[in-house]
Amino acid sequence: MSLISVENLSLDIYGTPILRDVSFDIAQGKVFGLVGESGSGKSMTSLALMKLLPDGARRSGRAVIDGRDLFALDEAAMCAIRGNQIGMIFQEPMTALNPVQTIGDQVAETLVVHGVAKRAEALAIAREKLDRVGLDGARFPLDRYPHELSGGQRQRVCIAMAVALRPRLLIADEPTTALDVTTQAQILDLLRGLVEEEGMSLLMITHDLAVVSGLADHVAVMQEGRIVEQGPTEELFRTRAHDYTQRLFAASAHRPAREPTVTDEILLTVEDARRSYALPRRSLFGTAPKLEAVRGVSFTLRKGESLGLVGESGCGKSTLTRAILGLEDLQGGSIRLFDREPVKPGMANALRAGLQVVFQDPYGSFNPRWKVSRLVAEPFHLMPHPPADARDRVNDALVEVGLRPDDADKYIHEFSGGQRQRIAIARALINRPDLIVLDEAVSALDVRVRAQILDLLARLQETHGLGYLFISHDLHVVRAITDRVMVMKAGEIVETGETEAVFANPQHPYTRQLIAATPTIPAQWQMQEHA
Amino acid sequence: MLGRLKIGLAVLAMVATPALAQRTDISVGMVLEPPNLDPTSGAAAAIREVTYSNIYEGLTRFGPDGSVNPGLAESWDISEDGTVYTFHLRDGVEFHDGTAFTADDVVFTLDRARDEDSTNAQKQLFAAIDSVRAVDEHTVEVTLSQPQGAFLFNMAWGDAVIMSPESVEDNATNPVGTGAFRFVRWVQGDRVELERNPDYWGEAPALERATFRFISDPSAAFAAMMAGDVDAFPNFPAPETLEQFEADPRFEVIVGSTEGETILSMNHENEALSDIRVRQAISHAINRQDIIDGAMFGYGTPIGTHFAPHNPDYLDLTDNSAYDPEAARELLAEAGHEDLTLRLMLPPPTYARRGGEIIAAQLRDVGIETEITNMEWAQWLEQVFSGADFDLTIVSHTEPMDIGIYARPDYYFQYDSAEMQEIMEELDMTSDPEARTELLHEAQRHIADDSVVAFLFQLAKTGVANADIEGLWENAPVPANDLTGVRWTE
Amino acid sequence: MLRFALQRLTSLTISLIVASMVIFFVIEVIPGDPAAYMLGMNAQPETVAALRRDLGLDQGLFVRYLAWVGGMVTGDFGTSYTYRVPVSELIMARLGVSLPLTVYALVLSTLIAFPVGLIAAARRGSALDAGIMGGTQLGIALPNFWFAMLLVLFFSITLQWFSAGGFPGWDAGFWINIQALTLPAVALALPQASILARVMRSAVIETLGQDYIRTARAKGLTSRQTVVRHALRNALIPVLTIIGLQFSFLLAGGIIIENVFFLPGLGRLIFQAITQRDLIVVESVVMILVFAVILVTFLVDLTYAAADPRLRRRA
Amino acid sequence: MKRLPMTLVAGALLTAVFAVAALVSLAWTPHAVEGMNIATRLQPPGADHWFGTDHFGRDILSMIMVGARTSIAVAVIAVGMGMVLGVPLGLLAAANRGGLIDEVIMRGNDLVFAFPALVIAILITAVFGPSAVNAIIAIGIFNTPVFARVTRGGALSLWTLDYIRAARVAGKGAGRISIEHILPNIANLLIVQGTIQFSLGILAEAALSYVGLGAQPPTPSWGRMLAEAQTMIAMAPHLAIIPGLAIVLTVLGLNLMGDGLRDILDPKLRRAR
Repeated sequence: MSLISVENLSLDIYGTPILRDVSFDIAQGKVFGLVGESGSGKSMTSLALMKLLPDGARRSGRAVIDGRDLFALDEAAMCAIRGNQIGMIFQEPMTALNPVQTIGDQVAETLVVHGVAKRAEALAIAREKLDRVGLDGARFPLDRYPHELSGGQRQRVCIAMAVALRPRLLIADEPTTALDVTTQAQILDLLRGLVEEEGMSLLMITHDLAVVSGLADHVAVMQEGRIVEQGPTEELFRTRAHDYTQRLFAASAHRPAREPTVTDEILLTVEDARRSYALPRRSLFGTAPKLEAVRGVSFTLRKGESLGLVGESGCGKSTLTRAILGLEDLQGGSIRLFDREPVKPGMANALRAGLQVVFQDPYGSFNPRWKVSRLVAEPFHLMPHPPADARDRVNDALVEVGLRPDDADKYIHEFSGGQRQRIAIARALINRPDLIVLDEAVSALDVRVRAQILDLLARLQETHGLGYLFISHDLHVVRAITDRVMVMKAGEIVETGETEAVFANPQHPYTRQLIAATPTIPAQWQMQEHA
Repeated sequence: MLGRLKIGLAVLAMVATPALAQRTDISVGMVLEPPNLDPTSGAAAAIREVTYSNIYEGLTRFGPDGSVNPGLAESWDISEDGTVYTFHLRDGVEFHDGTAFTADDVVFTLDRARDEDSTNAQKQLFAAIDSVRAVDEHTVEVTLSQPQGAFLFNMAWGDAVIMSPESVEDNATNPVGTGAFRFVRWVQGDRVELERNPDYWGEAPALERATFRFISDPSAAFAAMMAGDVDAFPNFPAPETLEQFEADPRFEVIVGSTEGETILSMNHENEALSDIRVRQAISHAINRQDIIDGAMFGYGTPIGTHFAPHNPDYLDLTDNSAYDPEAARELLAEAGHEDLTLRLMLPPPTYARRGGEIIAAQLRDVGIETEITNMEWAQWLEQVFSGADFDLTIVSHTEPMDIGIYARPDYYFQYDSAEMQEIMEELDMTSDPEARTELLHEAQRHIADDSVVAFLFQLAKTGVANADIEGLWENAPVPANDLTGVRWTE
Repeated sequence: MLRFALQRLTSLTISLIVASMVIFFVIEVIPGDPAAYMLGMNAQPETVAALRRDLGLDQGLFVRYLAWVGGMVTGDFGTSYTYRVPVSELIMARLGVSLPLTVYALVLSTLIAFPVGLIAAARRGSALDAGIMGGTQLGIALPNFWFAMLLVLFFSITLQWFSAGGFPGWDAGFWINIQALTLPAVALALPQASILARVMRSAVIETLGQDYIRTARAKGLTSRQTVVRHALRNALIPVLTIIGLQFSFLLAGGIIIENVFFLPGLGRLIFQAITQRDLIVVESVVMILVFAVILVTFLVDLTYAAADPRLRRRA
Repeated sequence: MKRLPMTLVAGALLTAVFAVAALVSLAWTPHAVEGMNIATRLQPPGADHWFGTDHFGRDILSMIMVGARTSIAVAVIAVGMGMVLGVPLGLLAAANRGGLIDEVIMRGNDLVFAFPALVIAILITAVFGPSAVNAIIAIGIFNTPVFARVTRGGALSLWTLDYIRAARVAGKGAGRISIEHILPNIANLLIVQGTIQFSLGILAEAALSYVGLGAQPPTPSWGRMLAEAQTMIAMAPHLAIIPGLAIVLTVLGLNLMGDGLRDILDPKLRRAR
């Protein structure tokens, strides 16, 4: 039987249509997955259910729970339902907790505001709930502050808070997107367990098809404010009736066609690279402890080769990347370009010209006050003299990445995220470098855009014989685009090998753990694609 | 809510309202706070305004009209040749700390003032003294090196008050004298409190307590008077508000004279100003009445020379330098100074600051540009007065009978006239009153004819007091707020 | 927390030493001689020289600096040239006016600003908010000396509810002094309250935009509970900074107000001392003021750490 | 949605009134500013003198117009001085973030902040004598750390952005990046801060002239007009009220304009509204 039934939910914000006729039912004790790309309206759907919409929102439709229409309730009645009947957790655990309150107080608050318990009693219940979400009392006493916990631990606190009153519906809005894969797997396990034990329903909102495939009983696919297709998970995954669903699936499983021509010419040599940072002193007189971010990393990268570097946050890959880009010094070992010149902050411009980079954030990668022509041309600074045909080369580069020459006269805010990554690639290409570092270059993109960018990268590699150092936390992507892969953990490379070999037959336990934790759509469901 | 607030405020206000009864206390406003309370080691007029005749007394004392009367010396004899003064001291006088007042205290005081290490600001008052001797406990004999007509006058100054060796060290902060009031306390920056001296040798004052409050801001002074925080303000700093006090039956405006000749000083070292025609031009360019009206709101008497108009020997020479811009322009043309720029340094008092602006405008009318620099007293003293680094400045010379400054070639206006010096030397030697008058007339005419400076006006003493107070001095022969004769009439 | 405090203390000491040098050597070049000032127009040069000896002004600059700094460490600021009393006594007496005035103004300003800022934040975008914001703009634009003038004209001269100024002294009773300080405190507090209310409003609004506020709402807190339990404490941090700055501003910034109300406070002491070239008093008061600012900043930093657990371990 | 905020319009209008008055005063004033006429002093506002006359019989409207020029000139130059000194210091500190230079600049900043501003202004004028130039210097000194701090704060958040890293990868040094990338992107911040400092400068100039430390006579200035008028407030209230209102309205105009500018220039705040 259905716990909550949403009927014809439509939403405008300041006159801009956001949702249109969204209808779905969530059954008691079941997991309902809501999938879509960014901007599809899935988060707004959940906020509409909680009646926590931003200013200027106008809503129509019904959301019936126990025969009562949530949308008809006044604010006081809604307050009684939030946290009690419906709990909710959000995407960003780092900011979802009040930094100046202890975790115990924050969990207990749910109980106190609903008048279920006085503070002392509420704290006792909070203890139980924290234990339940895997934060044991010995390591995580109630008087811990949020900043003392990791992202995954904070998300557990959020879950404890949301389920403290055993709500009948839990809404989870991208609860694992900001987390590492192994943490993600644990949180998903926790959610799955809670649904089973407590008998509550879960509305799981995510962009990741693989996550829902492993969790949801029912799935709805959203596009531009509408549900385009919904049904039981396996059935929907197998049939993919709607065109959009099909494209989404295709993109998420996309692997660019590559014919790598790896040469023997060595582009980059990293030998026993070491780098550590001083941590705050623990005591007044002791020496400051050190964080060894990179602990003796060695590898080589050849021309035409695509080398992957995977690892979870804090493994040292950012530090290593900065050193490879010549932005920071090493404290031990060496990095050499073309097996000759050492890479360091003061290195010669001519050498720098051989090495370019594409960053993750398509929004922070460009000076908003410059035109595209100037942005793309910036690496010409590395030339002794700016080339006479600079403008032509900018145009060529834009065409090469799939944009138009007249885009050069626009400002960056006129472009979408995917287009911006194309411009970033054009900028990286403008000096005809030999090596491009792709630092999480596709991580911020939606699946379909990501697929296109990966195709572009594959094509450019072939035409220019580029070497790629492809840094990512996303194993799917690394598997799709690299020839060899390195797995990094705690400052060290724990496993290196041909990409397919590593994925098919991981040697190091950590590699195995990573692969196991990565959510995948069951292979047999995917078979349908070729059928 | 607002109503309640009002009631609350009213209650607060009532707490502050003093009870209505015959009052024996007074709160006297002063513009400047005395830096210390020892008039024998500081020039500030404020020291005298608190202490003179209230706390300290001298051998002689000034009356409200400027006459010299017996003080701690009951009487005196002067030798034939005028060089030996024998003072007969009052009997039974005690200092506030209980020590007896004797001839030794007089000897101590006069010797201290003459000493090499003396820090007396008016050391020249004692310059004529050759020796001081205690004849007996109540008789002192002072021998002068030469006769000095003004000796008894000099001994009446605040700088010549008698102190006892027992308390002199602390007099700067805890003054001990023989006067009708005792020092109670000094809240620095705010007020000095005095109380009646029960052991006073003379007639007991009507007031039991007196408080001097220091309010430098003219508008604060106005507000304090209006709000009744201060009962009397003998030297009220905002003449423009006197009209309002006059119209208000609660107050009485007391206008009297001072010894302050206010002049536009000129530096004779300046090439242009050393030319008498330029000095005359400046004098003619100035409209005194405009300055008196504009700066002092009508309070002040025009002067044409450096002498107090209330003095019987005064000559009215204002016509010598009557307002005549045409003549001024001609004189300047004659002197070849048609475009002259002069620096005008202005010390803080209103007469200087406002008067300076008006003079600047008047000089501009005849073609003299001025660059005004406002200065604090300390800087003025250093740069203008000691350093003679100025062209024009405005200042009121408040010492009584100070025409002698024109005979001092090193004085800041650098006026060196042999004739004037001769006149003054002769004056010093002369004791015949008629001859003295003649000499004084000659001196007045001389400096007026020479247009040494531009003579502006005699500063008025403009005070405001509660209409129920009587006995305040009308004039200011010396800076003083003698409270011994002050009483409330209701 | 202790280490944090010690570190701040070290940088505080260095700041004080640098400040003392700047203060002393800048102030000593002011033209004008205290002895000449004290002795006036008729004084003879040897008399002035005698007084300079008396005051110790004949010693070298550096010797006097060392004597001054050395004395300060033991709380001895030297002796005032003009008043001839220990500077520390003068300062203590003046602090007896300036400190209560500052605290009074600060309390008033906080009492006005907190509710006003909160209401404006809670009703942001409403006519009430627009009115409050307009009013605070006016308050900021008001020169406090002009405002003080109007207060005196209205409350002292016309209505005679308050005395026009002056300070009876603490031995005259508590309320009479509070009454004497009320108009000056209001004149000082209103512009400050306007600033504080605006800071309060924007801090609360910014906090209300944080994710944890949404979390709290999802727990079932009403919007009022959210503001009180979550927004307020987090918004307090920027507000505290401003209060700290205002404290020092008010302590020294009362100069003009102290003149208008003829209060014997620190501001007037320094003003008077500059006119009289009582440089040792000027130097000591400026030093005290700088010290107060640095100390308050230090205390505010410590309060931050108390308010925000994230800062407790940070270097 | 491109409507200008009301605050900006109102503020700009108010500011413009005074700016225009100041400009016009260069060529024309209703009466000669220095023309004294003791006979017609303290006249209330009327047909001949719209705002009345002062204690020297000068025309108050003319003095307000020229006074606007004084105030604006002092404030503009002082803000300019603060920017010219403060912005490079802030950029330098940010480029050197965490380093010794950064530390020294920031501690120096704190130290200047620790000095009571009005007292220092009084001291400066005690050393060099009161004048408009010294008032500018005094105000400018206290503007410097404000701009240094704002610049550093804005620059620090930019230094973490990827386009700065991209510029470094393109071989650009810290100085070049500061000028090419940082400065244009904190310009909005500086404009808003500049407006605020400008209005504070006008207030500071008024306070300094009020205590006699600003522009010297005969140059009219609002603060000194207030100081001269205050003892006459009971008999000629217009004398104290008109210059006071001039200060309040100018500062109000600038503050409103600053608010409005921030609303349209700072996208972060725009979103929060």
